[in-house]
Amino acid sequence: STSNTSNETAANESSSEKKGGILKVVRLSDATNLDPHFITDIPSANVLYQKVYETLVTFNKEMEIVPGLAKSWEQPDETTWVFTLNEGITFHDGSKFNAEAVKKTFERLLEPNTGSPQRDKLSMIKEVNVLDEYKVELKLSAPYAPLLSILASNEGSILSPKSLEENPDTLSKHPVGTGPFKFESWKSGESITLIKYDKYWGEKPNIDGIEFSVVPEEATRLAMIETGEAHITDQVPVTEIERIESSDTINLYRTEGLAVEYVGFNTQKAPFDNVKVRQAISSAIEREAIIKGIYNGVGTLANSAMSPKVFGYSKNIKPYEYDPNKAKQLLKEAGFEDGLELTLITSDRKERINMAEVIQSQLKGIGVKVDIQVLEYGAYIEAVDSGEQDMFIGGWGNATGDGDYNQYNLFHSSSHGSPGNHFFYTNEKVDKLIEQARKETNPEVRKQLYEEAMTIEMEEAVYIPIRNYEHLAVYNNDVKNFWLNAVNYLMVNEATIE
Amino acid sequence: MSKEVVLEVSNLKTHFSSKNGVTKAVDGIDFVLHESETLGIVGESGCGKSMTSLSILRLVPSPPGEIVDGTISLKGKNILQMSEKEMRHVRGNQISMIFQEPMTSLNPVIPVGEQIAEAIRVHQRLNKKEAWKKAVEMLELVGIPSPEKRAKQEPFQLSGGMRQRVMIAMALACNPEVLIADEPTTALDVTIQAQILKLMKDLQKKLNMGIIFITHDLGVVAELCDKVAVMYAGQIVEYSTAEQLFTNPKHPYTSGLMSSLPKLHEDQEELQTMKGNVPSPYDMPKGCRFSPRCPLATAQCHVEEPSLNTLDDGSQIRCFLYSQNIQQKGVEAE
Amino acid sequence: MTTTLTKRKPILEIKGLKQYFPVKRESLFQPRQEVKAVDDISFTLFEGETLSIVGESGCGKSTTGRAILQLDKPTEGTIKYNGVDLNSLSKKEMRKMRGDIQVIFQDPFASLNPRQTVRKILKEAMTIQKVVPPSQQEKRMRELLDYVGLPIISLDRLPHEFSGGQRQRIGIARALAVNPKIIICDEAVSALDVSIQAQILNLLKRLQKEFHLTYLFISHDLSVVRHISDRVMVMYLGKLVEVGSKHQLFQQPAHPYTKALLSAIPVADITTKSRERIILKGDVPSPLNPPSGCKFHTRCPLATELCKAELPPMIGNEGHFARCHYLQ
Amino acid sequence: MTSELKVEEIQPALTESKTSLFRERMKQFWESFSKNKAAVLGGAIVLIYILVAFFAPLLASYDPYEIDLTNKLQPPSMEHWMGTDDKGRDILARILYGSRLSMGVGFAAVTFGAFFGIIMGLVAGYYGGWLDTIISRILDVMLAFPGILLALAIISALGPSLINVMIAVGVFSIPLFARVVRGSMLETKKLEYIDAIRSLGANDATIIFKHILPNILSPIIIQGTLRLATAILSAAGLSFLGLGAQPPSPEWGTMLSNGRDFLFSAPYMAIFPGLAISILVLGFNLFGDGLRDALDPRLKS
Amino acid sequence: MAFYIFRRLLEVIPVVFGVTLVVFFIMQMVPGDPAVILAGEGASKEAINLLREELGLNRPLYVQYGDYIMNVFQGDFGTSLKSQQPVLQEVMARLPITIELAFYSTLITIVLGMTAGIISAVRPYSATDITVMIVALLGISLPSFWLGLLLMYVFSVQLQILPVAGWDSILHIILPALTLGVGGAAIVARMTRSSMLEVVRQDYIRTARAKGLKGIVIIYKHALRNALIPVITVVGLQFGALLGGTVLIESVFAINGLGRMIIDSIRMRDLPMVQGGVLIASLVFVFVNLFVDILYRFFNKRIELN
Ligand SMILES: Nc1ncnc2c1ncn2[C@@H]1O[C@H](COP(=O)(O)OP(=O)(O)OP(=O)(O)O)[C@@H](O)[C@H]1O
Ligand SMILES: Nc1ncnc2c1ncn2[C@@H]1O[C@H](COP(=O)(O)OP(=O)(O)OP(=O)(O)O)[C@@H](O)[C@H]1O
Ligand SMILES: [Mg+2]
Ligand SMILES: [Mg+2]
Ligand code: NI
Repeated sequence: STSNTSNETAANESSSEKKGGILKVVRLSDATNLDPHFITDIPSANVLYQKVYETLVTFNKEMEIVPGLAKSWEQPDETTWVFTLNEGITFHDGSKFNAEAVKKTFERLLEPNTGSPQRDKLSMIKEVNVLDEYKVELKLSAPYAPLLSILASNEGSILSPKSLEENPDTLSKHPVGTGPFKFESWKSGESITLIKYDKYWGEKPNIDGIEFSVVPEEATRLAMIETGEAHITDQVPVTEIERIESSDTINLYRTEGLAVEYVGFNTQKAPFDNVKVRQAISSAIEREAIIKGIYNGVGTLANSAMSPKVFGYSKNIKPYEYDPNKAKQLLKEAGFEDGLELTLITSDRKERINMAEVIQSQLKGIGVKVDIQVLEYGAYIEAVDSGEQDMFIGGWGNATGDGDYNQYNLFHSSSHGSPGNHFFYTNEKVDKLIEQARKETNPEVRKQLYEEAMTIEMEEAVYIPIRNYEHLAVYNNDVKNFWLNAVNYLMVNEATIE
Repeated sequence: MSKEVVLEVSNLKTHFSSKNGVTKAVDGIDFVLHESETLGIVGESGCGKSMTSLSILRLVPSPPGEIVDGTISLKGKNILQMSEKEMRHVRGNQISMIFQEPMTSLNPVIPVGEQIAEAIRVHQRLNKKEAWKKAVEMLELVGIPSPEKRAKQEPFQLSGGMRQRVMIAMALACNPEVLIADEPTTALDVTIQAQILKLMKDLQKKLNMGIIFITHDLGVVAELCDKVAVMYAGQIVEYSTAEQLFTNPKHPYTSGLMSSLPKLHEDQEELQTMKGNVPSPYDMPKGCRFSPRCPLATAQCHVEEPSLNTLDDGSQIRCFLYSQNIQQKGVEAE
Repeated sequence: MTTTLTKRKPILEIKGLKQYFPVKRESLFQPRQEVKAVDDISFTLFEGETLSIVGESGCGKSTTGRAILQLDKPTEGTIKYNGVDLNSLSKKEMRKMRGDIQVIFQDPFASLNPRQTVRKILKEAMTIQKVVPPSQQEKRMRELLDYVGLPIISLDRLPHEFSGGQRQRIGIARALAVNPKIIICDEAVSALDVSIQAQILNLLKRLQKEFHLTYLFISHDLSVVRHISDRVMVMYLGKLVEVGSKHQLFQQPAHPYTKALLSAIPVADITTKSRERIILKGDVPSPLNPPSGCKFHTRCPLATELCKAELPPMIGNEGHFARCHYLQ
Repeated sequence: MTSELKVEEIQPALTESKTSLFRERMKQFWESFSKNKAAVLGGAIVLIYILVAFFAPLLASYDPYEIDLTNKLQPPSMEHWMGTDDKGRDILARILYGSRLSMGVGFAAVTFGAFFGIIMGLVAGYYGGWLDTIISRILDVMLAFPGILLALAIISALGPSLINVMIAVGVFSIPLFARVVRGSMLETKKLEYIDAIRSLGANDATIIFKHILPNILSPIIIQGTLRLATAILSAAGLSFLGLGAQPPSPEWGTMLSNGRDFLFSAPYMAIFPGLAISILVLGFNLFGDGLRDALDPRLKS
Repeated sequence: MAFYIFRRLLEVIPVVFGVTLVVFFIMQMVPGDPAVILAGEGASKEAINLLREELGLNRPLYVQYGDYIMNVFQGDFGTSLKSQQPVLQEVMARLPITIELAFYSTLITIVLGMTAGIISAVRPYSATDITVMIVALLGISLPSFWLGLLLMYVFSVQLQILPVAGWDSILHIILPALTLGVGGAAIVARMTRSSMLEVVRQDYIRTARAKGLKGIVIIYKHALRNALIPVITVVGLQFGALLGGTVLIESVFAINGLGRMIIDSIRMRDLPMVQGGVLIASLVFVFVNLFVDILYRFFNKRIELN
């Protein structure tokens, strides 16, 4: 059948109000951990986000921040945020949701001994104060514009104070939140089941529960949707979209994501310390061919390292045009008249390997010989973190939807290596712009600052933007009214099963 | 003799073909076997004794071996024309065989008792238990101590002699009409040998079994056999009753054999031997095959091949020395 | 007689040789069972003599031979070759030693590598023990074949192309190829027809004289044994029961078992068909469960209670010993 | 005892007959081999593959590396006999070029694995006792060891290269050969002719390699010829670790697994490399069988 | 025998040492830091260091290994770095599934492989033989995931008579077991055939014929048992390999087995999980091979144990 455009819920709105049923979701990987403070991967977060756990504020389909557990919020000064909470909410274990719960949650996250890998993201919070039962105040060490977007993300989940007190260790396998579904069971490596929480404070979901099952093989997942053994699967091979779109029994759901893919240069390593070389390579890659030929039209041509859905995006950034002659010219200027040999590393994701092959073939056109080195995930990470790479294919997922999480990690000089700056890019001006944007409260000014930073990055040809992600899901005719948010979280509050 | 003929072999030829030419392992053999009769076959090693017996059971390895001519009739029925199914009924039941090589002829991984019981079960309507019991009895019969225990052992756990007795037990288990024993007692000590020979004689009496006894132990032949065929290079050179053979060996080869025997009651520094060697199967001498080694050979012997002639006393000899008294009688001399 | 024996130089001394084989137990709780294939035998082989071992099948003759060859490690006992304990030799020394002690196996079918031609078999034997320089090997091979009475053309044939007796001769040729000092002939001529047997026996005798070979000759064929041996050893159920010179043994057998053996010899003489025989009664006992006392008592015509109770010692003189309570 | 005994005159044509006899044996071998139609067919297949590997550049009419995304996933046609892959490359050309890589990896890995595996199996089976224990347990560990981990270890120790992929795949094969050899050895060493050669004083190496090994060749040949297929396939499995042939190398195993996404939409992407492997393995099996039969004296004539 | 088994079981101890030591050092050698991988995208160096400390990864290697091995001998296999769950629990959740799958696959391997091998051996070089052989060879050069997907497409998607994936009922077992079984069957068939061809030339087969046994009895009772040693070996290898897990088929049929667990853990550099998985897999191998050795002895008493 035909595909939905982004931001539309799947299928028709006039849901025939069929209630009940367990929604069966099949996906590539199992969760690794169910404690939001320790989760670093989407498959884990997807189980919990707005299903088991809720956040003070949240995103709507347009990626705008809207109230969640907090009714409203205000910012008395640049470093103080006060949230007024909804009343009458209980956690799945019966404990009460109130300011104390919020305080306990954040204090646990911020306590260094907890060892949360997410602590950094909220480390600007200096203290959490309970103003009254339903009012909580966050004191920041410095102005920090992206705060709300982080609070709206999985890291901002509010955990049951009872669990936190009694046995915080069990949270990793038995989450307790306030969401519409409560955790039922987890068969490691196999499936996770959630069931409807009857005392949910908000609009109760139509379905009785969700079962997330692990089915690593793409073809198998599709077959399960086709035969009705499952309802929804998220990761879908791009090579199959025509077949899915022309099928009567299964449907394709597509939505624009927050992530981007790019080819990065190690700006500190010869010959890429020479901006001309980077520009030459940038001009020699025909990006449209990759989107069409490799991605089968899934995703859009990226113009920067930031996707259009992220706050701070600007369409004014203009990547290098495909111009092999100019590329050759630039190479010549850089002193590589006789060509150049370099290594392109990529992780073992199929599409990226394919992309590498196409890039290799395109660069051959300007006399650059590329050796492709496919690395297993762990080895890839180590390679790009260490700065030994020449050129790599990378991507940046952006779970908060804010430009800071993009620009700061990717391009700030303090982020070299593991935090995300695998280009080992250093530019004081860019650093300053990013820092400024972090503190700026006026959204329009922030956008301006990001645009400026991105323009410099593009001029210096730090990377070649390739593709803005598009998330795909395949579902069968039985399921209606679910949606995928831009992070690729499955949203099922209104979903129905026939 | 008025006894019935059970097995008649005529003009049997079994040849092996190979790159180097054709080995005529069995080259025109005739004999008859009556019930309750024991026919001894003696002869040089390699002269075709085993192949003759294998031919009778149609077990000549093929290729390269092949029965190229002749008839073998079991009670009037030509074995060579039987179907494989009929043949199965003959094997082990009507004709059974004790193979020469006890180590390799027993299945190395099956308990010996089972190997006997199995033969019993194919031909007799007995259940597993009964067959096993019978197998143990048979082992006891051939003089194997603790037969129940031994029955459960595998061939490698038995001594050479025991293995041979297992073969014997197996062959006798179904009370065959014809028993072909290919050097059955070579590995046995004389007391056991005596026991086995007695057993065979007793069974023969009871079942009227015809026995073909292949051996080179002339002592055993003297003790057991009624008739004897002496073979040389694929052919029978002398065929007579045991008495005639031992009292009056006629063919020079036969007398050579007799004189080669070590004597039990006198010391000899050296045993008498025949000069020369068995001829190569690929390179048979012209004329009489024994002529190169024959002390009495004449010029005729070296060019002309003698035929098997029946003498007055009923014995048949393949030698020109006796061709003067050729008698155009049938093979049957009695 | 005594004098000649003492003068001779012992070449192989076997002391207290035992070889037990474990037998599968039916259940875990059953006591451990063993076949006492060879149960404490001692004897000496003198240089240049032929010592025969006779005895009923399964009494441990081959096992004795295999133990001397160190093919199976004996359970107990020492074997000294020229005064050297074979057990004390290093692997390398043992390998060299093996050239001196050769064997002709009972079963010619199993003892030849099916993939080797006669030429390879002989050549290998010569090469391993380095007895003949390569240039002489071809000549030597032809010689050997001639000794054992096989045509030269056999050289390039494979074992399966021969008859039983012919294979046995290949085995003999192989043993001779390395110029051994001692040859253990385990039924070496049993599979041969009489004319070849005579040739081989003559050959063995001739070789013995010329090269001062020593034979341990295992056979059932008492006429052959009588012909070839200097001394004869009789075994019964893993034990020695009588040993003596050929004449002593054949003319004045002391042990009832030896007597029975001698009387059972088939004779190639039609006239003696109705000869007086000692027919043994009773079951052949099992080495798994050997009788108490004298092992022969279950079948012995002379047995008494004493025999059941006590193992008789080896007694006798002038090199003629027997293990019986009632020696005349 | 050489000279004393009278022997007839030694034939003069002695040495000559020796060489001619060797020739005779070879001829016999060839005759029994060539009589086996299947074996000859197998030999021919293998030969053709080797020739293809040799002359790939002459045979291929397209560049196996030339990406043409506009021309992707063309079904087989007169132009592209085996169609084009998902990047528009001619599959036939890739298979032709890939023969060098895949066969090279396959052979080298199997040879490596067989060499060490056979030796380990022979030693373990022949000597038994603690040597067997140690070797067998090492083999257990090797078998249980995840291939990926082993491969990762090899790259991190030796770095990524084609040779190391052969070593990696070869190492996986060692226990397979070793266990088969050990099993057969346990059986064969108990045969009497081994005793016979032992009592001649042959050293262990002679016994093992000359007398036992030829008699247990047939399971080795089978394991080897079949292992070739799995070796080619597992080499592909390692390329994503950065080990071995990196894209865009036209390695058969990799082509085959890339075809997996197009199992239904473009089956030819996988069928042809799959067939290339199958036929090669078939050829080797037939050849191996023929070889074994020709080497077996009991089957002569 | 009992003693022999006991002694073999004792050998497990050095195997445990060996396996853990090798796994441990390989995992150290392999690029990719568990802390970095676990910390996820964008983690700061401090966060990574903190995590490393939390996981005990910054202790000296010998301390890490020593602690680990001490704990193993006390039955504690550690906790997963990734999920913080006890390793033993994770492994044991998957082991029964893996064993079940391996068992059924091996059954299919034996039945298919030996039957095909025997059919081939009875008439060597006949049309049947050649057909069987070609099918077997296609079987072995056809990657298992392919066969799996093909079977799934036919039986689950088109015919809809079997479930696509999962592991709830015997119906779920059929396709994966078949897929794995067929691959192994090829090699078993070839081994059986060649081994049988050797055996049918032996003298004792002649003896069996001389007894008047039927061809089929000769084949199954007399020939097969003697031909079994190399066949048992490869079946044992096959079974063992399946017990170590078969990532591809586990993925295709979404079976939560040991193989996938080990691979996933390797990718996450989750050392305790890898250790646990590999350790259990090797122990299982030790048992399988012990069993194979006992089988050798069962089928051929001449083979001495130890
Ligand atoms: N498979 C074979 N290929 C070629 N020739 C063979 C084969 N089997 C036997 N022969 C030949 O057939 C002839 C007769 O062999 P056979 O086994 O009948 O001898 P035999 O009389 O039983 O000797 P023995 O007393 O030594 O057992 C021999 O010359 C032998 O070489
Ligand atoms: N490997 C073995 N395992 C168990 N028992 C064995 C083994 N080898 C021999 N025996 C037993 O040892 C005893 C002696 O066997 P041996 O082969 O020495 O007898 P032998 O005197 O040579 O007999 P024969 O004259 O029949 O060859 C027999 O009872 C036999 O069953
Ligand atoms: Mg014979
Ligand atoms: Mg013996
Ligand atoms: Ni990083």
